[in-house]
Amino acid sequence: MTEEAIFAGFGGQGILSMGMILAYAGMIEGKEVCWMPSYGPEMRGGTANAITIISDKLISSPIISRFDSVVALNQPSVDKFEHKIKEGGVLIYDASNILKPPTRKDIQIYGVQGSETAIKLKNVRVLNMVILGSFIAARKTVDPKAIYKALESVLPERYHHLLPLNQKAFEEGMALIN
Amino acid sequence: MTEEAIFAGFGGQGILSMGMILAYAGMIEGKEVCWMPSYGPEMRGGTANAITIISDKLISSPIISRFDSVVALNQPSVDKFEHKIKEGGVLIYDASNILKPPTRKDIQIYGVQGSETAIKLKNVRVLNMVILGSFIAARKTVDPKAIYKALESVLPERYHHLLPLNQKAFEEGMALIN
Amino acid sequence: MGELKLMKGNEALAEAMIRVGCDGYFGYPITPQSEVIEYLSREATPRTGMVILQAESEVASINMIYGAAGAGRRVATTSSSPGISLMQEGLSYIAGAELPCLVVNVVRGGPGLGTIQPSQSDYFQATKGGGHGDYHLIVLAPYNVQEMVDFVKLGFELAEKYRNPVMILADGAMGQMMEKVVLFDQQPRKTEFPEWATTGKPKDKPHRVVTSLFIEPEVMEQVNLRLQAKYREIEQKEVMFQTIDTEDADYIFTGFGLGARIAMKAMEIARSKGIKVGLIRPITVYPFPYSIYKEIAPKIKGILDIELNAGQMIEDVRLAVEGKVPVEFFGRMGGMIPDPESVVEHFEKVFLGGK
Amino acid sequence: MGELKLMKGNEALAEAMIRVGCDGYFGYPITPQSEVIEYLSREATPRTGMVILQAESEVASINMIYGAAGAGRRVATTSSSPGISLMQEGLSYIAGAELPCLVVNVVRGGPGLGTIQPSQSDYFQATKGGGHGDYHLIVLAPYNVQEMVDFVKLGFELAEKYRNPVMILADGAMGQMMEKVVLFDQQPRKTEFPEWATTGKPKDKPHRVVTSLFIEPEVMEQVNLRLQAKYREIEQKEVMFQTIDTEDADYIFTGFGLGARIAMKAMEIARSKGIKVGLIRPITVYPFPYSIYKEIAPKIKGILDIELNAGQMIEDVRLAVEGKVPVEFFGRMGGMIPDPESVVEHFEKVFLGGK
Amino acid sequence: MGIQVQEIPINPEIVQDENLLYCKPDTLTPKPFHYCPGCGHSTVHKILMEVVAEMGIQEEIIGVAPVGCSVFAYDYMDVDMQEAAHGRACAVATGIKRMMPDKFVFTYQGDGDLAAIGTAETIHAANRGENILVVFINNAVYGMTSGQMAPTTLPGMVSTTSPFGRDVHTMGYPIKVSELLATLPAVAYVTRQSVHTPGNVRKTKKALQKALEYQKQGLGFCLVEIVSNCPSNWKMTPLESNKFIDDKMIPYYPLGDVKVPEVK
Amino acid sequence: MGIQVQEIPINPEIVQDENLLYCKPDTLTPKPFHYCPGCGHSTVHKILMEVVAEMGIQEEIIGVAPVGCSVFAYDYMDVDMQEAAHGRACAVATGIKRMMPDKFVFTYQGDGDLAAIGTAETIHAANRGENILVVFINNAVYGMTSGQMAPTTLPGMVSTTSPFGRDVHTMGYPIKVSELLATLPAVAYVTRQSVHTPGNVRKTKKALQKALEYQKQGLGFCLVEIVSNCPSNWKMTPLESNKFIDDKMIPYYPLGDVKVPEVK
Amino acid sequence: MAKSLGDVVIDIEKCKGCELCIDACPQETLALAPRINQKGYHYAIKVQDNCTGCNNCALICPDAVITVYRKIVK
Amino acid sequence: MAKSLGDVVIDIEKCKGCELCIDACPQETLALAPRINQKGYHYAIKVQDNCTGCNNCALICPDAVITVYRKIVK
Ligand SMILES: Cc1ncc(C[n+]2csc(CCOP(=O)(O)OP(=O)(O)O)c2C)c(N)n1
Ligand SMILES: Cc1ncc(C[n+]2csc(CCOP(=O)(O)OP(=O)(O)O)c2C)c(N)n1
Ligand code: SF4
Ligand code: SF4
Ligand code: SF4
Ligand code: SF4
Ligand code: SF4
Ligand code: SF4
Ligand SMILES: [Mg+2]
Ligand SMILES: [Mg+2]
Repeated sequence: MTEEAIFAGFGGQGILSMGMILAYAGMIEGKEVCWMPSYGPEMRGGTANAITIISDKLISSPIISRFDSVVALNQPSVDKFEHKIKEGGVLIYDASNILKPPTRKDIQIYGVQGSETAIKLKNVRVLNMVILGSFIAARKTVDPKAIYKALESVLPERYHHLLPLNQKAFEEGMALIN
Repeated sequence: MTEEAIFAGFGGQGILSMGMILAYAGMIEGKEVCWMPSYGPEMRGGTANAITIISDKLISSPIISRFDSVVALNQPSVDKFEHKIKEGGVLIYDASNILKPPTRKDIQIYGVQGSETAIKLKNVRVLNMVILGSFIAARKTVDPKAIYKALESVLPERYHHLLPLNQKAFEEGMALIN
Repeated sequence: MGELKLMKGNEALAEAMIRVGCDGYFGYPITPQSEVIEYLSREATPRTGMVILQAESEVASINMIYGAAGAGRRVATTSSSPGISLMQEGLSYIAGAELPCLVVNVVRGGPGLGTIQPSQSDYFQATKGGGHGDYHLIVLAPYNVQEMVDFVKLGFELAEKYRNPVMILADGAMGQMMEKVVLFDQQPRKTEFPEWATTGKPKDKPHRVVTSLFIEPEVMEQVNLRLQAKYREIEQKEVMFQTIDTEDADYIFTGFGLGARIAMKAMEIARSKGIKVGLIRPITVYPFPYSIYKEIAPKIKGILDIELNAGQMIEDVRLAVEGKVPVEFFGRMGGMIPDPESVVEHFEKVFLGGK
Repeated sequence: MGELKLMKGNEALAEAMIRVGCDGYFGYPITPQSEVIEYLSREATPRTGMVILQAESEVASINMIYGAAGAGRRVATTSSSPGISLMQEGLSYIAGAELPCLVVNVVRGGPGLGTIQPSQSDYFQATKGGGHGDYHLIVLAPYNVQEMVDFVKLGFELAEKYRNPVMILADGAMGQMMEKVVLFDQQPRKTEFPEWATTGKPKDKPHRVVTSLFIEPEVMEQVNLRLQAKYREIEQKEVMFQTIDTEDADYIFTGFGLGARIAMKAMEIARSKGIKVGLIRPITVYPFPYSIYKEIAPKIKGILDIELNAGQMIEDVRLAVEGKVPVEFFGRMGGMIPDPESVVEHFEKVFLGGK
Repeated sequence: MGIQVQEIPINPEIVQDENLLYCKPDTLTPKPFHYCPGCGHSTVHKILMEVVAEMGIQEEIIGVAPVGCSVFAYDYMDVDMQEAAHGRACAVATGIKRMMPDKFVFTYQGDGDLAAIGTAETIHAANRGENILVVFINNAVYGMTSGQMAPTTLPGMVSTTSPFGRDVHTMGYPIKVSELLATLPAVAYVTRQSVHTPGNVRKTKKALQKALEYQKQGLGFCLVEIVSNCPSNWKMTPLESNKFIDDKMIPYYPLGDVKVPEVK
Repeated sequence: MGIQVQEIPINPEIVQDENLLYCKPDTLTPKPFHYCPGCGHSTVHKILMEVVAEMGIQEEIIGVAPVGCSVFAYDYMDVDMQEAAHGRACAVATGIKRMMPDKFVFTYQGDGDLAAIGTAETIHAANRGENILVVFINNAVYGMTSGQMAPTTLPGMVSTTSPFGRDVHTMGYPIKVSELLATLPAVAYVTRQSVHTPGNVRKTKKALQKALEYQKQGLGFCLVEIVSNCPSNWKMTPLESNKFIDDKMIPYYPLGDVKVPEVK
Repeated sequence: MAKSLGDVVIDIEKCKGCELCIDACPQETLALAPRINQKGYHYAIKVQDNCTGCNNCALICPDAVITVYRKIVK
Repeated sequence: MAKSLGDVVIDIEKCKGCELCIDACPQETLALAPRINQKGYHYAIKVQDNCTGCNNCALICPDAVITVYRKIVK
């Protein structure tokens, strides 16, 4: 099993931690993991992405150009990555934020109401957890339990009171798929 | 024919120009010539030397460690170069300046009264021409006429009134040999 | 065994510096390795008293390293390509004065300001050229975050054993990516310093001088001969490389660092197609593992070298095999990453006559 | 034909810069080449209006060169080993921005402060490593004062033809010695400047940008590919070397610059002993004349490479002959000069089984 | 955010060519700035190019971009430009100006570029009185590389390499570049300005114009320091960052002329 | 020269150990100086080592030699020393001092080394208030490389790279290092001295001693600039060179304290 | 006395929503739009019809996205 | 009043004949020797027996080759 995913969106949408939590969960399950953020001044443009690879085997390059799955939280990310998904792969996007939805027919596309769900939970900052929930529901890359454990490790102690909210957001996100 | 010579003494004794005039004379005679001064902070120590090579053929390295002929105008130069003369070579030194004269038996040694001759000519600065005269008399590397022509080219115009004095010094120097 | 963590290469490297008991770090920010000085600024001094100083430039950094290493301390600097170029004079001085220290180059694409994306185009600089004069850095090429940690320790050991600067030649990806890593335990900082270090003239012993100046050529030659003898010893004793499935191999893929990871994947793909490919990964790129290539050359049909540059290590591979087997190249430049499929495709084209 | 003069290498070089119509020189003193800036300070401005500026450092010099070359002007700098190391970042930028200019390294012994005596130990730096990134200088290796003059002209021609920095790789002896030299006539300074030069935005045309920054890896790769294509062209077209008596040779002596002069003398000695030795002297060391060695390898019994270093060009010779013939080395380091007799002695020992 | 705002359409009577009061100058390319929202870099780019347009010297000026957030200045400024190595803009500008003394030459540099790695090149260009304009953006941080301490970071100010605040005893004091350079005799004009209010934008523009006039007169080295912001790395909104300029930066870096050319 | 002088033998009554007033300090090695006759470098070496001897800190001090005529300082000064790359002595000293804050650290640098290529390292070490002593020999020329113009060469002064005299309009003004560095807040003590008369030698020695005392007290960066000579490259006798110091150098580089530590 | 009547045109797709113009406008003519543009920024819009054409907003706008018109009414 | 009587010992082989001591001596005690030493320099010698032991010559001697003695005569 190998999952080559990319998470992309505006800076501030929690893009990087989404991938990091997934990588952490992969590690908890004993897998090989690799997480690689975009870096440098292109970030001034306001976009960010993180490649996350989870595999049973040695991981080759941390930088790849074709993906099993793409999570896109803004229009530029949809535009940029839709065509980099392998045939049969998955594209998840936040339907609340996208004007021109993706059009490919040879992949599975999920437009989830991420932002709305987050607003419903009264905290827009959990958008990333909602979407991660949808991602896991769609891909089953790791067990949700590993995600919960990963969250504990990734979130600094002083934010641990937010764990239940994040878990809730994740669950809501899972529920958006099917 | 190849002459590999070194001229050595204190800075200010005209060591470098001695070799340069010889090289120039060689060039006038259509020979290959190469002149290489010592350089760098060892000159702070007050000594200077210039290797001068005149040859019918292509000249290999400008820096050599064994010589056909050595001109030594102070004690450290005698000490340093006496043992670097090829068998059968020549060592010319200024007898007025040396306390411990050279001792080798397998070379020709000329201790000439250079400084005294220069004093006699009322200009200590022509010491180098005196010695160069002795050198040419001993080695016959180039024709004295070439030396006179070289002098004209090497000496800046404004010093050309000194040409006769220098030529005189050279002749006196030649006379010191035999 | 130490802790298992998920860490960014740059931060893992910084953490390893703290744990190995470094006395000081002097550096100047540059992408893609600024996390090193940032991590150290947060973590190091409170934990071990390690001195962290942001220098005014890379020229200053490397000369601070010179001073601190000359005082017998364990010190390190890190930078990326343009910054490492600025250190070349200093590195030559450090090599000439035989001071142990650790220098990390998290390579980005050049020449010039280039791009900040990962590259391997400083191989020649690290292993051959760089500064002036005949000298060598010991150069370690990590291929995952774990080695970013391990080579800090190994690097200081080699540096101190040979009184020679050691370079970790990583690349932007090694610095930026997160992977699993096992950390070694905190080591105490040194309290005793080598005899040659300038820590204040010892009573009744000669004063110590750290210098690379030997104005007399006779003396300088002796120094050079001593350095060369040291390099021969290092070439004898410290070569490190990894081989995979070379026993039955018809072909060899080779590469260092990220190139090697890609080569490994490409090898898997090739094997899955029934082509018997093995792999050689130099771990020390100076000293270069010439002998393993030489040894294997008569047994195989070809070598494909994969690098993130225009082809640099390939010269060493060719020097090793002396034309006994064809050596071909596949590389991408400017921050582009070769993908394993294209590697295999290229391999098939040049060795199997595919088009 | 021009004037015949007896001139010091450094001064001949400076005179050639004036005569070739240089617009500017920016440099910093260092032994053994300070005569260049001294001569230019006395001679240049009154004669041609050439701008001479003593910079505050070599780092400043090379970046002034960048600016001036970017303005389309013919400009040069000179230095010696440690100073050239400080220029590595700048050189990489110049190569990346494809600016033509002339850089002279009058090499002294290293590493570090080393010695000021002649050496050839910056061969790797000049031809392979040096700065970061995949780039090449065109490197010319003069072996007498005449070539110190001629290569100034040739250097600018190549630099401008390829928009690439050219290095003259000389050594302390080439700079300090006096030899006969024929000077070419004064050329006028340029009054027209290349299209790409930043001389002020032309009306109704796009502005010009001199840069080596291409942040997008896709773009950077294209730039790298263009650079590599240029280097291949240079390797095709600009290789220069000299051979002597290679037709009947059983053995080849080889070397560049001063090493070649010594090799020539050693060849004479060997020939006088009845040993058939020929000589190959690379004139361009980048591009290196691989093909001549490759061509000759099957016809001879051995190659002896003579350098004033620990053995650097020998790697290129070995790459060329691919083990088809043994390549042995004789060198001195640290400012010591090999003498032709010892060269022959060493040759006899390694090739004729003499002891 | 909850408040409903209603967009008002433009008034076609006013929005007519003849009434045009201000628009982006021609000397800027159409490319949108890559800078973060509210960043002073783009403001300075804009007014510098306005001055170039107003003086009619677009074809006679050559700029030098630094390494720093403004590394792409040449993508926006529609004049001939060179991209210098980090810190070496003044050396590059020297090379250009010495070759073409009749052209205008300016550098545009950040505080890391000018006052850390470029210290020697800056001081020596100033000391030689190179007849150039140096536009110096002091934002008290390394913006480009994401927030490390700069030579101008204020005492106690937090950055990624001074996470406990700049400790002047180990990290040194913020360097007052204008005052330092003004001590050199060959420096003609030194002024410190800002662009955080419309009034300051006006003054800075005036200063830039003066400096280029002085260059025309051959008076020598001119430095226009601009106290600016870096909302992203200061971790502030643009408005907060402008308040920080007022409250903290200007008290340490007072605005105004530090040195003016002597009237001859 | 023609005058006959008669050497007078020593007076054995006076030349006795108990009457010894002055001899070469133990902190100098027996090696004879390689400097040219009358060169101030050796005078400064001597008094610096006298201070080290008198303070009893030979085992606690580490020196940094420059690249310049005093590159071999370590051959004469019998203390632990490092030879720095050209201009980088202050960076090297920073490395040493930060590792061993309890030891004394000094650099010894020429004007080319400190004020040309080493400008950035010097200014930043000063600005950080590195607790070191910088001994700065201002001889207005590059001695080691045989007489090129230095940053401190006087206006109109001839050197091999200013053969028509230093033209301040193209080559810049001589840099007043002491005054420049004194403006930095972390600099504790700056003084300009000379060694061309016995009285000045005494004062310089005092200044060196003070600086090392301040270092002991942890006051920060101390600079002792010494206006010195270079008879060889000035093409003067040592006596003429000392007169030149009086007549030309001191008027431009006035002697005395430029900054003294505040009494707390 | 001459009276001036102003108006502004904002290139909303290039606006980054920094709010500097809003803060600088003495007339409170401007505000951020509730919607975001393609770059993800809430952009500045005119919310009052009282612009005097004082030019403050354009001067301060880092992205040079404001064009100002002013009609001099005699 | 105490009267001091001085003397100097010069290491003539290390003297470089710079004449600084000669110039600095208030007593004109010193002069250059007509002969040169092994390094080629005319070296400093004592030519008058009037040294007061003021130490000026030693202070100024760049090469530290002068040793000074002073006897305090009460
Ligand atoms: C030789 C070198 N060292 C370091 C860097 C990395 N670097 C790029 S920009 C920068 C600092 C930018 O700060 P500043 O000059 O203040 O500009 P700002 O981004 O704040 O406008 C650094 C350290 C580099 N590109 N080259
Ligand atoms: C990088 C580098 N550049 C240049 C030199 C050559 N160099 C040696 S000493 C020196 C200048 C010495 O002048 P200064 O510092 O004034 O010392 P002085 O000899 O006058 O005491 C120079 C330019 C060098 N060794 N290294
Ligand atoms: S990082 Fe700072 S300086 Fe750079 S563009 Fe953003 S706000 Fe401006
Ligand atoms: S060259 Fe000048 S500075 Fe150097 S030792 Fe001689 S007199 Fe002193
Ligand atoms: S021009 Fe003046 S009044 Fe009109 S919107 Fe802009 S700031 Fe407000
Ligand atoms: S100042 Fe410019 S960029 Fe900022 S909100 Fe106003 S219009 Fe938009
Ligand atoms: S001690 Fe004084 S009096 Fe005696 S020789 Fe020296 S200077 Fe003259
Ligand atoms: S000062 Fe010293 S070196 Fe000079 S002449 Fe006197 S004794 Fe000799
Ligand atoms: Mg900044
Ligand atoms: Mg000096």
